[in-house]
Amino acid sequence: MNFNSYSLTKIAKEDKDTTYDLFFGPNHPGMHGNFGYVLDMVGTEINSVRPNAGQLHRGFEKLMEQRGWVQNLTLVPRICVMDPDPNEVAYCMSVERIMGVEIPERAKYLRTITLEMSRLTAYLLAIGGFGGTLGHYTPTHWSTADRDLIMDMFEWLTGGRVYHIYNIPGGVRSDAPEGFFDKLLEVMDALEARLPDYDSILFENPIVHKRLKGLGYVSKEDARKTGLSGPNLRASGNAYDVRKDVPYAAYPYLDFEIITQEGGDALTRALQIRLEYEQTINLIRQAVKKIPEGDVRLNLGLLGNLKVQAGEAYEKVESSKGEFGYYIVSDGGTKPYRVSVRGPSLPAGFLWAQKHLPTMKIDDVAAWMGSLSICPPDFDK
Amino acid sequence: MMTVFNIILYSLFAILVGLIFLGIGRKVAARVHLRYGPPFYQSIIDVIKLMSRESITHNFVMDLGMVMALTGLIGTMLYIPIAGHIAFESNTNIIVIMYLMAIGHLGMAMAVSASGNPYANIGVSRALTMMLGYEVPFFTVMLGLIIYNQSSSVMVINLAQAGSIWNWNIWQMPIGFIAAEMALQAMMGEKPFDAMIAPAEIASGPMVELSGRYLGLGFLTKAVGVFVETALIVNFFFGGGTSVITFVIKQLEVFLIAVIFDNIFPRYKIEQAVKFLWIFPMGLAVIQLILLAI
Amino acid sequence: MNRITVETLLQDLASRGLNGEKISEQQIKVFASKDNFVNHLHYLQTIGFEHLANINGVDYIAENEFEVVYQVYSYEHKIHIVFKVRIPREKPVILTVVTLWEQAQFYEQEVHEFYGIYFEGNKDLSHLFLENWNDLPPLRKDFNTEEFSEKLFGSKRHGGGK
Amino acid sequence: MAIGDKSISAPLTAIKSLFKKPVTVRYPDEVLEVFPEKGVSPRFRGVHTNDLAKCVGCGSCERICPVNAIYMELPEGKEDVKKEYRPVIDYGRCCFCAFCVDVCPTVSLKMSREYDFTTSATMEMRDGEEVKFVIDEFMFRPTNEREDNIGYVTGKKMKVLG
Amino acid sequence: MFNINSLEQQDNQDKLWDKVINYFRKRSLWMLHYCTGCGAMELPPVMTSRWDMERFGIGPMATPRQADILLITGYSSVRTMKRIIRTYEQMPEPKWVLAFGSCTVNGGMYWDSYNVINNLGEYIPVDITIAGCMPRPEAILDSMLKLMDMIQAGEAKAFRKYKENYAYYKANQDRLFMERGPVLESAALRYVHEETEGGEA
Repeated sequence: MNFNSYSLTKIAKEDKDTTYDLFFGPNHPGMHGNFGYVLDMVGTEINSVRPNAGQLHRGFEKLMEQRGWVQNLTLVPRICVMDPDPNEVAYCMSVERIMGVEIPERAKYLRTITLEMSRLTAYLLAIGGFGGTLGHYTPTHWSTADRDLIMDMFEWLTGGRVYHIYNIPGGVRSDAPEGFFDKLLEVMDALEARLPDYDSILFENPIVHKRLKGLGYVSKEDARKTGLSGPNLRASGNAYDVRKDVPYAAYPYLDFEIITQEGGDALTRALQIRLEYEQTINLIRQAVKKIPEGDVRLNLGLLGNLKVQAGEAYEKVESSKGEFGYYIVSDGGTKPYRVSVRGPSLPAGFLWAQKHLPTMKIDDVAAWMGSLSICPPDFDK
Repeated sequence: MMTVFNIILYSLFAILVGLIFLGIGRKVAARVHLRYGPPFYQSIIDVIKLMSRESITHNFVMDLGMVMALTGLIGTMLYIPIAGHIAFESNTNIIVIMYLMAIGHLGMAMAVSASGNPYANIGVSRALTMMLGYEVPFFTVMLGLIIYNQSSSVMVINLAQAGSIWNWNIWQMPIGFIAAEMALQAMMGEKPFDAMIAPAEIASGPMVELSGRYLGLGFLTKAVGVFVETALIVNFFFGGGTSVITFVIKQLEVFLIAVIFDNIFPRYKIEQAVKFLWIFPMGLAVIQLILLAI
Repeated sequence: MNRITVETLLQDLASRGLNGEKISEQQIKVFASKDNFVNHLHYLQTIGFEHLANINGVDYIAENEFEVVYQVYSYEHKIHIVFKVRIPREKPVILTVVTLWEQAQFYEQEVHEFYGIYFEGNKDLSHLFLENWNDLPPLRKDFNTEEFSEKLFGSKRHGGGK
Repeated sequence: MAIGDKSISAPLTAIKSLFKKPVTVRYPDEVLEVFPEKGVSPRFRGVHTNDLAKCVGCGSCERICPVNAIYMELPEGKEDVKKEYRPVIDYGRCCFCAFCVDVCPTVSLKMSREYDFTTSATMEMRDGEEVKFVIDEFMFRPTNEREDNIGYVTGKKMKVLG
Repeated sequence: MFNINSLEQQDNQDKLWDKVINYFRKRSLWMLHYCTGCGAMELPPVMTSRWDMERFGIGPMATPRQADILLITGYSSVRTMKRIIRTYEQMPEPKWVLAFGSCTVNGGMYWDSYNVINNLGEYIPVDITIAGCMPRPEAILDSMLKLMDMIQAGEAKAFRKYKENYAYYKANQDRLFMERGPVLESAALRYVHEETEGGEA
C-alpha cells in the first residue's frame, strides 16, 4: 500500500500552511557526519529536500596551494576520515605520474596492504552504520570493536591510529616492523571468524530485509550516468572497479574478481559491502604472501624541498566509497599549482538525495544515507 | 491515612524496582555488545542528576502533562497485586487497568506536543499509533483470561494459578502468552517496536524538548511502566508470587527476555510495526480465544 | 562498438578539430574552445564516455585566464580524458553541461562558488558551502587566505609565541 | 543458503555473546596488550622529546613543519647565534605527522609514546576584557622535560625524508 | 534579570548538598551526539565495546536539551560555529564543553584557512582542552575522568563565565555572523555577471 496515494496528503501538499521545514542534521543522531538536509515535510512525508552542506568546508584545495609537495600529505588524509589511505595513495600517484617515476615493488605491496586495511575499517564502520541507523546497536558495538583490531595494526605499522601519513611520493615512509605480517594474518583470521556473527545478526535479520528492501533504488543506467562509483555502482550491476580497470599499486599481481550484484536497492548495497569485506580479507592475505623483499622508497633527494616538474595528471583510487581522484597541476615549483579532489559522495549526497528523498518518509532518511555510504567531508572539502 | 501511606510506599517501591530493572537491563545489553556496561544503579544516578538540573519549560501544559503521565502509571500500579498485596481492592480491576494505562501515554502526548517541536510531534503520533497497535492484541488476550477465569479481577486470576507450577496460565494458554509477550515488547517500547523513540530517525522523538526534571519524570514514567507491564505478565501467566522477592525475580526474568530481544532486532517502521502487531499477536490471541471458547 | 585506444581516440578527436596530448596509456588531455565544447562533450558521451567524474576550475592568473576542466571517463574503453576549456578572466562565462550530466549541477555550483565562473543556462548558482561571504571567490589566486584568516579569526603565523 | 538470505532464527544466535568475555579494555585499570610492549605501539607518534645537548639548532624541523607549529627560540641566557636556538612546538598546531622527527639531522628530536596532553585552564578573564588563551600552555618549550624517551622509530633507515 | 553578585554568593555557599549533587552529576555525564569535525572519528571506539565509556555513566544523547557535555571534536568552520553556539545556548545548566584536538586551540592544521576559526575559547567557554590530532581514545577517557574530578571539586564552571562575560563572547560571535562587508580589499575585483550581458556571450 502506498501512503503517497492518500488523497488527503495530496491536498495537503498543495496547501502551503500544512508543510513545514524539518532540519535533518547537522545535529541529529541519524546524520552521518556534520551535514544536513532541510526537508520540506507534509506530516511525516518528505515533499522536497535541500542539502545543507558546508559545515565541514575547510578550503583544502586552497590550503594545498600554500604548502609544499610533501607537507600536503598531512592534509590529504583528512579529506575522508573513515577511509584516509586512498587519499594519500591517490595524491602520491598523481605526483609520481607527473614526475614519471615508478616506485619499488615492496612499496607497492605495502601500499596495497594499507589501502585494503583502510577499506576494511571503512566497511566495518559502514556495517556499524547500518546497525545504528536501523536502531540495532549490537552490530555497531561489535564492528567498532573489531575495527579497532585493524587500527592497532595501523598504529603498529605507521604510528598513527586514524591518520597514518604513511605513503609519500616515491614509496612508503618505513618498512613494516618485525612480526607485523604474522600478527596481521592473525587479525584477518579473527575478522573472518566474526563474519558469521554479522551475517546472522544483520544481513540475515528479517527486519533488516524488511527495512532495506526496495529502499533507494538506482537502476543500472542511472548509476553509470550520474557518476556513482564504488560499491554503489557495483550493487547496480555494473562491473567497474578502478583496481581492475586502471590498475595501480600491486593490484595487477593479485587475483580477484569484481563482485557485482543486480538489484540496486539499499539491501543489495549492504550485501555488497558484506561480500567485498570478504574479498578484502582475501586480498590482504594474498598481498602478505606475495610481498617481495627490497627497498620501500625511491631516493628522490631531499623531500622537504621536493620540486616537481611542470605537468598535470589525474589519478584515481578505488576507496570504500568509490572513486577518489586527484587532479594535480604543477608549475615546476615547490608547491602544487592546483590540486582538485574528486570525492565519491557528491552524486549520492546531492543529486540522489533530490531524486530519492521526496519519495520517502522521515523513517528512511538515515538508512538511505548509510546505504549510499555518503561521507560528507569529501564533498565539503 | 493508611491508604495514603500505602500509596506512597507502593509508588516508591515501584520506582525503585523499575529503575534498578532499567540498570540491569543496560548491563545485560552491554554484555550482548561484548562490553561491561554501567553499574546496575546507574539509572538512579541519572534520575537524581536530571532532577537537579535546570529545566526548560515551554508552558503550563508541559508541566501538567509530565506529572499526569507519571501519576497515570502510578495509578495503574495501585490496582495490580504484588504477591498478594494490593493498594486498592477492586472486583473488576482489569477494566480499570486497561483504562488507566492509556493515561500515561496521553499525558506524555500532551506535554511534548506543547513543546511544539516537529520531531516531538512525530514521535507522539507514533507512540499513540503504536498504542493502537499493541492494545488490541493485549486486551484480546486479557479477554481470554477473563473468560477462562470467569472474573475480571487480577487477584482472582492470580489465585487461580496458586499451588503447582503447572497451574500457571503459561501452560494453560501458551498461544495467548506468546501474543502477550509480543504486545509487551511494544508496550515497553523495546525494539523492534521502538519507532516512537528512534534516535536515528526523529532524534529520540517525544523526549526531544525535555530537559532536567521533565526528562527525569519521563525516566520515572518509564521505570514505573516497566514495573507495571512486567507485573501484569507475571500476574497473568506466571502465577504471581508467594513473596515479594519471588515476584520481583519473575518480573526481572520477563524484563530480561524483552531486553535480549531488544538487542537482537532493529526497529520496524511504525506502519510495519502496527501491521505486524495486528497480524501476528492479534492472530494468535484470536486463536487462543477460539480455543478457549471451544 | 570496438574498444578504442588512446592513439585512435586522439586521431578521432584531431579530425574533429580538438588538440590532444597523451598523459599515460589510459589518460589523455584535450584542449577545447569555449564556443563549441559542449558539442564535443556530447560527442564523447555518445561514443561511450559517460562518466563525468568531476568539474574543476584552475586559475591561470599569469595568462589572465580561467580553465574549466571536465574529467570524463569511459567504462567501455577504460580511457580518462582531462577535457580543458579556457575562458578569459575578466568575463568568466561558460555554457553549462547540466543537459548532458545531471550531477554537473552541483559541480558547477561549486566551481561558481570557488572561482566566480558563471555557467550560462544553470538555473541555480547559489552558494553551497560558504555563508555570509562577501569577498573574492576563495580559490582564485588573488585571494589571500592567510591574510583573510588573520583579519577575521586573528590567526598568527607563529601561534601565541612570537 | 546464500549469503544474506532471510532467516528468523539467525538473530537469536547473538544470545551466545552473552556468555563470551567482553572485549573491553577497562582503561584506567587496564592498558592495551596488543603490541610487543604494553600500552601504545612502539611507533606511536606522541608528544615530542628533544635532546638539548644533541640539538644543533639547524631549523630543519621549522622548515618542514606543514602547519607552522615549530619555531626556533633562543633559550634564556644564551648567546644569540644560530646553533643556540632550540625548537618550540605548539600543540595548538601540531598534527603529529613526525616529519620533523624524520628530517632531524642529529636525531635529537623524537616523539615519545606519551599521548596525554590535557589542560583544564582554557581561558582566564581579566576584568572581563583581557583573555589569556590556552595557547601558551600548549607549547613545548626547550625548558620542558619529558621522561618517556622511547622515541619514534622510523624503521630500517633512521632518516626517512632526507 | 541575571545578577552576577548572586552567582558569587552561590559560589561561596559550599554546602554539603552541593557535594552530594556533584557526585551524581559527575557519575552521569551525557554528551551531545554532534560531530563537528574529524575528531569525532575516535569517539565511536570510546563509546562502543573497546573502551566502553558507559562504565563511567557517560553516554551519547540525541538532543542538546538532554545533554551535559558538548564535545567540539576538532576544527569548526564558520557555519559549524553558528550551530555550536546555538546548541550550546540551548543546553540547560550545568553544562560543560570539551574541546578536542589541536584545531580548537590555535587553528591546528587549518590555521590559515579562510573558513575555520582559530581559537574556540574566543567564542564559547571551554572547560577542558585535549591536544592531539586526533586524541587517542585513552586521552579522551583521561580527559573525561579529569572533568569528573573537576566537577566533584566544583571547579568546572566555565558556563558561568559565559554569562559573566557575555558581551565579550557576543562581540566575537557577531564578528563572524553579522552581515559584514568584504574582509579583504581585493574583494573589489569581483566580477558581477549580468543576465543581459550573458545572453550576448
